[in-house]
Amino acid sequence: MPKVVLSSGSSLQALTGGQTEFEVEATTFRRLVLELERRFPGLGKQVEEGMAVAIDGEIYQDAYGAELRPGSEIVLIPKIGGG
Amino acid sequence: MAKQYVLTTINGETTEFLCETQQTMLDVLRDVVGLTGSKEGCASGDCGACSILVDGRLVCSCLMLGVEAEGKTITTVEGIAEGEKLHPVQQKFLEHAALQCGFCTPGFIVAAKALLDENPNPTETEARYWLAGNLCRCTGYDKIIRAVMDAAAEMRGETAR
Amino acid sequence: MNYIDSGLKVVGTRPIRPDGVDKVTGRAVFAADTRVAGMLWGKILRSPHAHARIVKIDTSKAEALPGVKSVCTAADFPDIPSEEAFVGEGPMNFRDLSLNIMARGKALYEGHAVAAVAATTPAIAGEALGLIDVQYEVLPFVIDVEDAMKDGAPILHDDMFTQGADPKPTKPSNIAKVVKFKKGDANAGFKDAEVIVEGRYTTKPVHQGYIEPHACLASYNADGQVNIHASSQGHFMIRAYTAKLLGIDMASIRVNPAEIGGGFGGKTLIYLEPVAVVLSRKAGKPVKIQMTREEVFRGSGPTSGAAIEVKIGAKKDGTIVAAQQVLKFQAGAFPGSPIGPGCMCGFALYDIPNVDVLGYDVVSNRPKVAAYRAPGAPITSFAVESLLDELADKLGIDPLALREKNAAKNDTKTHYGPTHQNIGFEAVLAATRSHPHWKTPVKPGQGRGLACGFWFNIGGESTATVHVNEDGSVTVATGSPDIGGSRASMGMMVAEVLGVDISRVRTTVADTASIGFTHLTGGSRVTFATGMAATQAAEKVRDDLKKRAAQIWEIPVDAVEWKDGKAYPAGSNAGAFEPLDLEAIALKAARTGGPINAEVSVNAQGAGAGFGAHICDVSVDKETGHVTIERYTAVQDVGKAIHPSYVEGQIQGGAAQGIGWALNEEYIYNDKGQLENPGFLDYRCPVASDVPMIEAVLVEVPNPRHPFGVRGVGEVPIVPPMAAIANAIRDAAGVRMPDLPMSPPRLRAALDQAG
Amino acid sequence: MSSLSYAAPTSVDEAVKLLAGASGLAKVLSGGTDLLVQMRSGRLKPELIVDTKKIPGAMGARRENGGWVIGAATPGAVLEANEELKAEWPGVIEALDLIGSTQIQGRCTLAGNLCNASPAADSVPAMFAAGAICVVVGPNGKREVPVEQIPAGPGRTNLAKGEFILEIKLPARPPRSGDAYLRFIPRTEMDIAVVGCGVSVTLNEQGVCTAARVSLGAVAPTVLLVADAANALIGHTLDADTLAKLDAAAQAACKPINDKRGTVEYRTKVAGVLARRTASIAFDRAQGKSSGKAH
Repeated sequence: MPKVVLSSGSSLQALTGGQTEFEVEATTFRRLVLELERRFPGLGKQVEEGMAVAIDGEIYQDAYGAELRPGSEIVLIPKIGGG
Repeated sequence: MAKQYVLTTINGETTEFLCETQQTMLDVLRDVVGLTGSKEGCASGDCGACSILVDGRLVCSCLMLGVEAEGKTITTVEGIAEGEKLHPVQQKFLEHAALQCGFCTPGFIVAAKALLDENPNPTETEARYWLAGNLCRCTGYDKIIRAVMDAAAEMRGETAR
Repeated sequence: MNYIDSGLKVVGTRPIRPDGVDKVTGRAVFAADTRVAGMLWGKILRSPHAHARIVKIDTSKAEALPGVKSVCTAADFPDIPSEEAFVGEGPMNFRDLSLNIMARGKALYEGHAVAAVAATTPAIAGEALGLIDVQYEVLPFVIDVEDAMKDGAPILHDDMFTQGADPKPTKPSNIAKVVKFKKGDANAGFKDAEVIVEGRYTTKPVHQGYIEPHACLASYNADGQVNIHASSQGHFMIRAYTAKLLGIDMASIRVNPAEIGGGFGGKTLIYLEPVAVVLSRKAGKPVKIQMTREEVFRGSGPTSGAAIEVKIGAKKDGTIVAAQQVLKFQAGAFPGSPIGPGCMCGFALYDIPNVDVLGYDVVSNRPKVAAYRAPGAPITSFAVESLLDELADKLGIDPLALREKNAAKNDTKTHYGPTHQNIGFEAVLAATRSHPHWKTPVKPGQGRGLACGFWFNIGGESTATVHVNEDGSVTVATGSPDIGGSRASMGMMVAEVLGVDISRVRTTVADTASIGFTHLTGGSRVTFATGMAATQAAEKVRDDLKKRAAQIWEIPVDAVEWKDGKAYPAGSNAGAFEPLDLEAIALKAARTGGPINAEVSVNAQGAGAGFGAHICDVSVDKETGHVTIERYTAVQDVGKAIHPSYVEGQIQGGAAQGIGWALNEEYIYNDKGQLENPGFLDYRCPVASDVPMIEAVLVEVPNPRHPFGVRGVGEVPIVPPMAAIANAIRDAAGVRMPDLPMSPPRLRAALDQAG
Repeated sequence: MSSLSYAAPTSVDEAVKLLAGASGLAKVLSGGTDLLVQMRSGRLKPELIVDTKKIPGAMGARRENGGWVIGAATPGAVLEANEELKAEWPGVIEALDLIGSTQIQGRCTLAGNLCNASPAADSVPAMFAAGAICVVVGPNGKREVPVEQIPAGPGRTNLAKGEFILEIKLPARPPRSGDAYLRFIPRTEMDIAVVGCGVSVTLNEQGVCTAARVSLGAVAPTVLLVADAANALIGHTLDADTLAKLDAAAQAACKPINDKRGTVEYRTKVAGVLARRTASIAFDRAQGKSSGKAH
């Protein structure tokens, strides 16, 4: 089961009742977001609209199709803009 | 308000225009005569993007009234090349990638031409102080100075130093 | 397909850019250079107060002035509910964007737009502004970030509660958001440390300083179609934001990208376009608005000012075991400072087991902050890289060795989550150590400083088309505005794939109606993402060319080979036919299926992070505090330099902006919160005589996720300079300068204090 | 719409009649590098502009009984190219040359810099030190006024309505004389002086100073002529003690304000530093030793 880590700390913890690491059954990023919304209402929406995600170290800004392996570590981080 | 008739020479062409007294030479070039090569970066003489030559002397066109052009010989960036033959400064700016966004480039081309007309063999320091009135935010000036020095060398008939 | 290390002919050379001649002859058309028949001149009335309630706006006298054709205020703009949608750059809140473009109910900073007029001449429009009567109720204001955080500070937004605060706040606050990043256990780490250094650093807001003021020309036609001619870092962004703010279908808005006179992040949002469209709709005529330089300084967003506390613990051998940072970023009138990247970038360069970073996004009565080249990273790295210099000094270790000992490598886990992949920091440090600048002893009386910098670089959506013209020449079009020569690099990648000479490839920037969506130019993404789309489009065209040759020769397509710009019959058919070049195939295009072109859209993933190290030698006039930059070298991993001259140009330009940020750039306010230096005279950007030649050293550790190994280069170079100069000043004059800018009065005062 | 008219008279009388007869605000235009900036920002709304560049005598520099007469409308770039004038009055010409940029030098003038009456004007301390004389023309004819009597306060002069400066005279130079001007700016170009200092000295054969004038800019509402600083030099060579006294006298004369360009404390200290450095260049030049060009 892929492991999800909340790294931008507190602002999302409010939605997960303080949990910062948990496992989610999902094989694609799309499925992960739906699972997060189901388990922690509001979290999926927040991730969908304003977050980027690092899957096994690589940053995906917005890729539904990105595959998740059972051992994947997924970290949620603020979307990165540029100047 | 009554406009004033002005007869002058711009880039070798006899040019006449009407302008209001408070219109600067930059306003006239861009909004009346239609030469938009000279740019407005500040309208206070602090950025040099509007540099032109008046009777061969380098000035900011934003700090000169349009009515003062009467009887003068004006050169803008549009008049630096001879037809399609670029001035060495223009050619070297391209070869050295001495521009990125290109907004300050017209001012630098006119200022560099004026420099080389007066000092065919400037040192790096002389070139930097002469061009200190032309602000550039993209290049950090390195390639601009190299292009000017290379153009100077070519105009003196030497290969680039 | 991958071209890394495959004997490139065009990529890596230095051709002249296709748009170059227009720019050196003054023919290039920037936003303010266009005029159309019947055009009106728009001007914006701006609040003279730093914080004031707008009680009443009476525009009747202005409307009556002969020559005035339309006037508008916030009443003419839809009141957008607080909806946060991510379109374009960063999580842009469209309610805030609308309120920033035209104040509604409250002016939140001096320079905040409160009304606008359009008239037949600029002089009349200017006079009309003087006839608009705005009744203000002046309120107390706050500018400094830490003052804005204090209890009892004037509150800008009564409906703003700190997001991410524990417990959930009940009182409105100027703190918009709190962000935290943790790795390991910082407290335990500090107990384990043998040496601890701490520091408090502050930076002032600084402006991007692009020489072209914002300008646009908009026309609203009777059928509701809108045409906009404007310069920006993203014409698709202009279309999206204008559509959102005015409730117009994007299909009804066409934005034509003028040449852009510099942006550096400051033109990744809009200020004028919706106002020009509204004025045009009310007047039934095209309207042009052009900011003056003073308006650019009073009304457009700088990057954040900040206060940073940082603490680092290390073993005697220099191994860093713990790091902690508290960052307070000034966001200006609306939330949205780069606090996220600010928290992430400082320690991203190093492999530190225990890290704790806390960040605050704080509003204050200053223009809404906009992105400025690696937003947030230069600020946090000024603090971290200065403190590392103190640590090296305390440990008696050479500053470069301290970086080498702790440098992040592939598979180093960052404190904000991701693990570094395909990075070249070690190669950068090696190139720095072997560079003549580092190896030559410092001249007597001078000091040397070293500092490093990191930026993620982003990918994202881009579209590119490649057309083979009837004569075999090639036209490339992309949706990316070209600020620093990207048209050249696009053409070079296409020429490489097709095997043709670069002189036969011309690249243009297509408007929003002529090409697929392309995210804005920013985040150092264009050569990476748009380059990827252009390369794939060229590959599609190459495959089509092979298919056409196969048809001409009546052989299977897999029996055709493409080499050096020609189709060759291969395998059993080798030598059977004369090779066909683009011109020959294009001649037969009609007979073999029609026009030969391809459009590719990508959402480019795998943008390679960039690392840099800068060496700076300075001399200090101890009697006046004046700092002279004597020598400057910037080493940076660029993945693969497509056009080396423009890569060097990005590095030199970023370093020069960093030098300005370090030494003399700051906003100066009077006691009424008004800006006293809104111009290039007293907002002191570096001039040509202030800086030496800046040597850019290109280290090429290819990014495997790009066909040519490209990684972004534009933003890293602005990150190291401030600390590099601060460290050089400490070495030259023995004083640590923790506050920017390190201007002569501050340096002289520090020297006097140090005795 | 306030109307603005422009005239370019070709005689002094015509210019004076225009200026004296103007009902609204009338301003003289020679270089315009201050006037146009103030008009553009709305700080100044003149109704008449009188361009002096076509008035005989307003352009060019000529020798006159040992000294120089400089046309008030002569741009800095023209004077900078005059090797003879620059050799005799390097301080005045360097001061003028420091104003703004090359582009500004194509237009700005000594008289314009003086009449804009900014306390931080670059050429004015050098003209004060040089003891320049202004030839003022106006409704009651021509009069000669020492340059230090022109500025009245920030942006104000003592010229009466209808008066303007036609020429600026630099007096004849006794042998073993030298002048210099230095300023402090945060950058290397393009800034307004945070502090400016002009020094002119005459020495005897032994290098002892027999005459001196020291002037400071940007440290008071107008450019200052600092008698105490001059007295610190007169009768001395430029030894350490004299330098220290000069430094102290310069600092004592300062009545600066805190503004966007400098603080009181900083300006005062740097005034002392510049006084020492400027004096040493002036002394070198008086002894025929060429001294570093001020940038």
